[in-house]
Amino acid sequence: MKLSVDIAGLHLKNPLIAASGTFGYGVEYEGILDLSVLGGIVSKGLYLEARDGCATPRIVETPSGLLNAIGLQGVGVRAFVHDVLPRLAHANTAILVNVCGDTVEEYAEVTRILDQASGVAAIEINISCPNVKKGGMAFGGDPRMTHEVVAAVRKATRLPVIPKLSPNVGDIAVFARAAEEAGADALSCINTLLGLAIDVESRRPKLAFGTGGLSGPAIRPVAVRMAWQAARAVKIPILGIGGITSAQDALEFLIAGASAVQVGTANFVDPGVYDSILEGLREYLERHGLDDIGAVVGTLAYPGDAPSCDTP
Amino acid sequence: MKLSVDIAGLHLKNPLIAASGTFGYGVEYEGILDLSVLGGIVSKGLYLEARDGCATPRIVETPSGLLNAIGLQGVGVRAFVHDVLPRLAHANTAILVNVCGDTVEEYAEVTRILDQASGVAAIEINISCPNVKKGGMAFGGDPRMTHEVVAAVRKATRLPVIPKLSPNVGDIAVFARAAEEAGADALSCINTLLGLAIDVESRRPKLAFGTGGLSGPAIRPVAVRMAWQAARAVKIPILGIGGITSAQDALEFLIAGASAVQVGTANFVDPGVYDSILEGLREYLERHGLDDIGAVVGTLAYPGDAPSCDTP
Amino acid sequence: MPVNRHVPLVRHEPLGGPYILLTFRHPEIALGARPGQFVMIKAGTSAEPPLRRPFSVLKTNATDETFTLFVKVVGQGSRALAALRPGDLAQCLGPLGRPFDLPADGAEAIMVAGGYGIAPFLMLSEELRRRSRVGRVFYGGRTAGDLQVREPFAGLGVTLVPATEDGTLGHPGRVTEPLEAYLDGGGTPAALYACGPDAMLHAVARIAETRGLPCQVSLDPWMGCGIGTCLGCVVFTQGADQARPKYRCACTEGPVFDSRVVVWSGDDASAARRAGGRP
Amino acid sequence: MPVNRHVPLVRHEPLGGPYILLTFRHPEIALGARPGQFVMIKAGTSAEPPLRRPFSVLKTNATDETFTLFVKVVGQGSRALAALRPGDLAQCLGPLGRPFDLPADGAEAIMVAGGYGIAPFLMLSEELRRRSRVGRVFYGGRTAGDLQVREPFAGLGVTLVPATEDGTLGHPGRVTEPLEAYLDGGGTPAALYACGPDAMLHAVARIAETRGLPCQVSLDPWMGCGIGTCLGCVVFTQGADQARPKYRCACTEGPVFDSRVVVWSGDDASAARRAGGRP
Ligand SMILES: Cc1cc2nc3c(=O)[nH]c(=O)nc-3n(C[C@H](O)[C@H](O)[C@H](O)COP(=O)(O)OP(=O)(O)OC[C@H]3O[C@@H](n4cnc5c(N)ncnc54)[C@H](O)[C@@H]3O)c2cc1C
Ligand SMILES: Cc1cc2nc3c(=O)[nH]c(=O)nc-3n(C[C@H](O)[C@H](O)[C@H](O)COP(=O)(O)OP(=O)(O)OC[C@H]3O[C@@H](n4cnc5c(N)ncnc54)[C@H](O)[C@@H]3O)c2cc1C
Ligand SMILES: Cc1cc2nc3c(=O)[nH]c(=O)nc-3n(C[C@H](O)[C@H](O)[C@H](O)COP(=O)(O)O)c2cc1C
Ligand SMILES: Cc1cc2nc3c(=O)[nH]c(=O)nc-3n(C[C@H](O)[C@H](O)[C@H](O)COP(=O)(O)O)c2cc1C
Ligand code: FES
Ligand code: FES
Repeated sequence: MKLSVDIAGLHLKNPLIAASGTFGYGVEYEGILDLSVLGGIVSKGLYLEARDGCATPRIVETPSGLLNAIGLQGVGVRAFVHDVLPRLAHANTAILVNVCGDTVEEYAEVTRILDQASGVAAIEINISCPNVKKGGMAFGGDPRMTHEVVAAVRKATRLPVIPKLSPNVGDIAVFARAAEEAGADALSCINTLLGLAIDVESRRPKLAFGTGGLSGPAIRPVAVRMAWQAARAVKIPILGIGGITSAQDALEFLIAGASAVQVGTANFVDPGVYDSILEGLREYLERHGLDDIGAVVGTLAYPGDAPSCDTP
Repeated sequence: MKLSVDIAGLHLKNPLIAASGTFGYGVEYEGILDLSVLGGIVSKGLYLEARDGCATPRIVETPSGLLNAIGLQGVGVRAFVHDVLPRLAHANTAILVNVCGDTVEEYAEVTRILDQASGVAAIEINISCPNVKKGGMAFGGDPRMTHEVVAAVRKATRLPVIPKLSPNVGDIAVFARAAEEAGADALSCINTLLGLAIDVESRRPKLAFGTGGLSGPAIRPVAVRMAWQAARAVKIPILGIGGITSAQDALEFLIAGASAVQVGTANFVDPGVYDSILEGLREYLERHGLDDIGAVVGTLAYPGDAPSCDTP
Repeated sequence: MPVNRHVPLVRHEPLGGPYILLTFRHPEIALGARPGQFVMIKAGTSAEPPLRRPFSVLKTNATDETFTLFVKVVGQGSRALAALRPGDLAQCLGPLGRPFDLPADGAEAIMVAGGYGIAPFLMLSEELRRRSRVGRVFYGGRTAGDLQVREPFAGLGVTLVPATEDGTLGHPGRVTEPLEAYLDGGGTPAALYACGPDAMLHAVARIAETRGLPCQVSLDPWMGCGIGTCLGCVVFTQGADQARPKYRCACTEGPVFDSRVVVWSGDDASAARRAGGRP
Repeated sequence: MPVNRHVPLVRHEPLGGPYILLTFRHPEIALGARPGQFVMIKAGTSAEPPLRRPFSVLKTNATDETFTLFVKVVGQGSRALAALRPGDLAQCLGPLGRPFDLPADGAEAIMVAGGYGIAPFLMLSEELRRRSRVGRVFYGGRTAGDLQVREPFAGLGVTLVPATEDGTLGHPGRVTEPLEAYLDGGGTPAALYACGPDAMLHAVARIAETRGLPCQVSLDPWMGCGIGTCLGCVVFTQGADQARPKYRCACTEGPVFDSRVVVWSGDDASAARRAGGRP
């Protein structure tokens, strides 16, 4: 049975990737989880320099979801290349790096440094973090800026380039096409939805930063819809993200048109989630008489105009 | 203790309104619930003519949420005025009517008919239903169209006009301002988020229509954020909507800047929800030494630039 | 009139397999429920799933003001109900829906049940008895374990004819087989009543049609509210009086429908119930 | 090394009020947990709340490979844990975090606990005993009912000094009062250990500072993962070695910190714990 997928020049032994910011740099799992069970890992977002991130509280639970404003606390790309990458050399899983920047030039510079490093399988461009004042949404919320950032990163590396799109837009297809035209090899859909939770006793936001990014099962229907819209809008492959906790959830994204998926919040809930998802995927393929996970990708039978509204 | 609110020339005995499409035409509750406990009721969306609505399945549960594609099944505005309004004459609560249209002219025509009827307190303009092929999002997803529809409805009546905004946009402030400029008296924020749930066994959408509108507690953080953004963008009052099930939830919207709130999905879960919310609001005001619910509206202390990211 | 209450669980009686009897105290349902009516209920403790679930009233007890549900545990909602302990509260609205109409004349009333579809027929049998009418129940399921509610009928003088697909109890095969045999043998009922899986309901409807017998079917589409506001439970119907097919709420205009008005095959109504993903 | 397991509940011992002892089977924690370490645990049955919750290991039993938590029920997560029945499963990762460092010399070790902050001190006391060190526990709470874990210490030769704000047990007032009285009276401990509400931790830290005593505090910020990946538990710290204050993960670099490195007042760390909304 074939679970491996090859997308954008990237070989994944299975379609399960740990989502950025929910799996640290991977090394945190030493001794807890055998990283080689994963198809890949996306690092926590990295800038040129180390960042402190947001004040606390940084995370609050909401119904079936999580609202976070971490603010991209991180060690900076050089420390990552110098201290972290070597420790992942034998992880035997694809290492994708989530690249951030306050300016287009910073995105490109961080990418150049990673391009020179060994052990990086692909660049994921974070143009969709809602929790930073500069960069982030400024690039992900405007198709022209999206094009500009992706093009700049594209020029800075031969590695596969995978922009991560924001759900906080009107029509994600527009952004998907802009990224494709700028030379993206694949698209990650989606980042967190912008949300606000208020402590009614103190009448202040529950998060120190104010607003935050909503993730978890609560957003899955929105995420599946956007991955589906993006997949229909472009020819490059899609990495589906949003609320995945089980094989069923992962299959929703694959059937909607994603070639692989990323698991985020579920990493906090259960470090053992990958084993159960993989087992579920195998069981599903068997039951449906399929021998390649690729055979389910994009197989959604979407209703034509009937049955629909105001028919008959 | 004052729970009543006066917004947009509309008097509500308390800030709790039943949201459109989740309370039928109100008459369904005869014998189950004393309608006079509500501040108001928004009718199911009405077109000029009766509509069959979408094929079934029309509703599916998602984590802490509900995904629906009813497709505005309804009796049509004339039948509503002739058969339903009289039955609500003694309901002793404000009756708002949710107006739909395939064209700008239809919105205006439906509004004119309601303007002539007696017993209508206000017009809510539904420019945000994700579950119809024409109208709906076509108007709610484009600021110019939003302006056009609202202006046309404004011209068609002396009743308060309350456009209901869609969350499926990039920046809701843009739409809020467009509606305000077109003469809106208040804004309802928000309608459902566009979502997709897939039955992985049949590889078809769980809803016959395909995509649907996501509601319920799952969307509350997004809804509170948007009500807050809209409130900061315009001078007219906001009706907060999205995932309200308790007094705490309602207070989040009020504190964020909404002058009143609408309760939707919770109506299906518990017809007795209004009593518990009202009790909770009274208890809260008492505990905080306030004697007017208006005193909490817009009191959110939103953090300045510190504490925030990358400080210190 | 339906009444919304927090109801305490009074009795918790596990039957074989996924089946369980749950008894709650709710005066208005205990006194007012009629055969074929249902309740919308949710374990008060659980946030998930968000909505209440519809269950037919199996029986009522006016003396201690309780009613009993016959629940098959198939998913989250029914599991949460089955997990309740005596004293725990559930949120319950009822009685709801249109009950069965009693047969016009005194002839025998035939009830056809599939799986948990037996639920509404215990009260109907009691009602028949009260009016000294004769009743006969054809009760089908996959295997003997699916036919959990049998004894109570004996006490009501109702003949119960079991049928199981695996032959472990009564007639080996579909429940409609002994039904047709009985009718061929000269049985001349006043009316047919059916509750169970779609395929069975449709089959019974056809049998009634060919023999010109009135037939009432109790449908179980997915339901969100139970009172006609969510419009999620609609069933596609075509009455002789109707110009064209239209949607009707199964919760308020049903769950009991005249089998002739239900638009059966390859149509939206079945799509609705298909989504119900019959266990 | 922390190990992730589905652990069966072995024993369920309700104490007074909101307090309860829960014992689970988990070999690696039973054998490997050290004083001050914690676990991330969630009732296996509940979807809500989404995340696991951190709890200190109260005691371990190598023989039957179990560990015990002292849980105060304050919300959804702890309520779901308290609702578990023996045999039910929970998802549990542990042992986690940096344990207490033992005092340098043989002098007395003083532990100051507030409410459920007593939890880590039972194992610390056992450890002290194993090394034949002397221990003394100052145990404070609002009322006597909050001081649930007392007997076990007696057996360890540890002097336990209770204090309650309402005077229902031991010293009437703050727990830091008998502590200071004891130190004024000539008590010369090797080190102070504190676990409890922020205000108490800060007060103890000040006392330690003024008297030049080493002090370790166990913080309990909100935690999402327990292994350093969510970055939600960070505490604002300023070490002598550090150029400027920085965030540290309480789950991996803590929960035990040298009281001198914690940036205490009106700062982000306290904001973090304030969000914790201490019960
Ligand atoms: C009027 C009416 C009366 C009913 N009476 C009874 C009764 O007396 N006893 C009883 O056990 N059940 C009865 N049902 C069915 C019962 O409502 C469903 O089994 C229940 O809603 C399932 O909820 P769940 O959360 O446990 O399962 P879910 O998690 O909602 O679903 C679990 C599985 O059951 C399927 N399912 C969900 N809803 C239905 C449905 N309405 N019919 C068939 N399959 C469904 C789902 O597709 C899924 O495959 C009745 C339904 C209706 C509409
Ligand atoms: C390292 C560590 C060790 C701990 N050891 C224990 C222990 O041995 N026994 C014990 O009873 N508790 C302990 N706690 C606290 C425990 O984790 C919280 O009480 C628990 O997470 C609350 O979860 P909940 O879902 O029940 O409550 P929630 O619904 O999450 O919250 C309910 C109330 O408790 C408050 N709360 C939430 N998290 C915390 C927290 N971390 N500290 C204080 N208040 C909080 C909330 O603000 C809210 O007011 C420890 C915490 C940490 C970080
Ligand atoms: C605590 C937290 C931190 C995150 N940090 C990042 C990040 O650094 N870069 C990024 O692109 N996405 C980040 N994300 C978004 C996730 O990668 C993912 O897109 C999102 O959480 C939706 O997936 P999920 O519902 O499975 O969590 C973060 C999410 C969470 C919850
Ligand atoms: C079944 C259903 C039907 C709805 N129908 C309408 C409608 O006709 N017109 C409208 O403006 N909004 C409609 N809505 C949206 C609600 O009014 C409300 O905006 C949304 O559900 C969010 O609120 P909630 O989370 O409290 O449900 C509908 C929602 C649901 C769940
Ligand atoms: S169940 Fe809601 S309308 Fe029938
Ligand atoms: S709890 Fe997640 S990083 Fe510490």
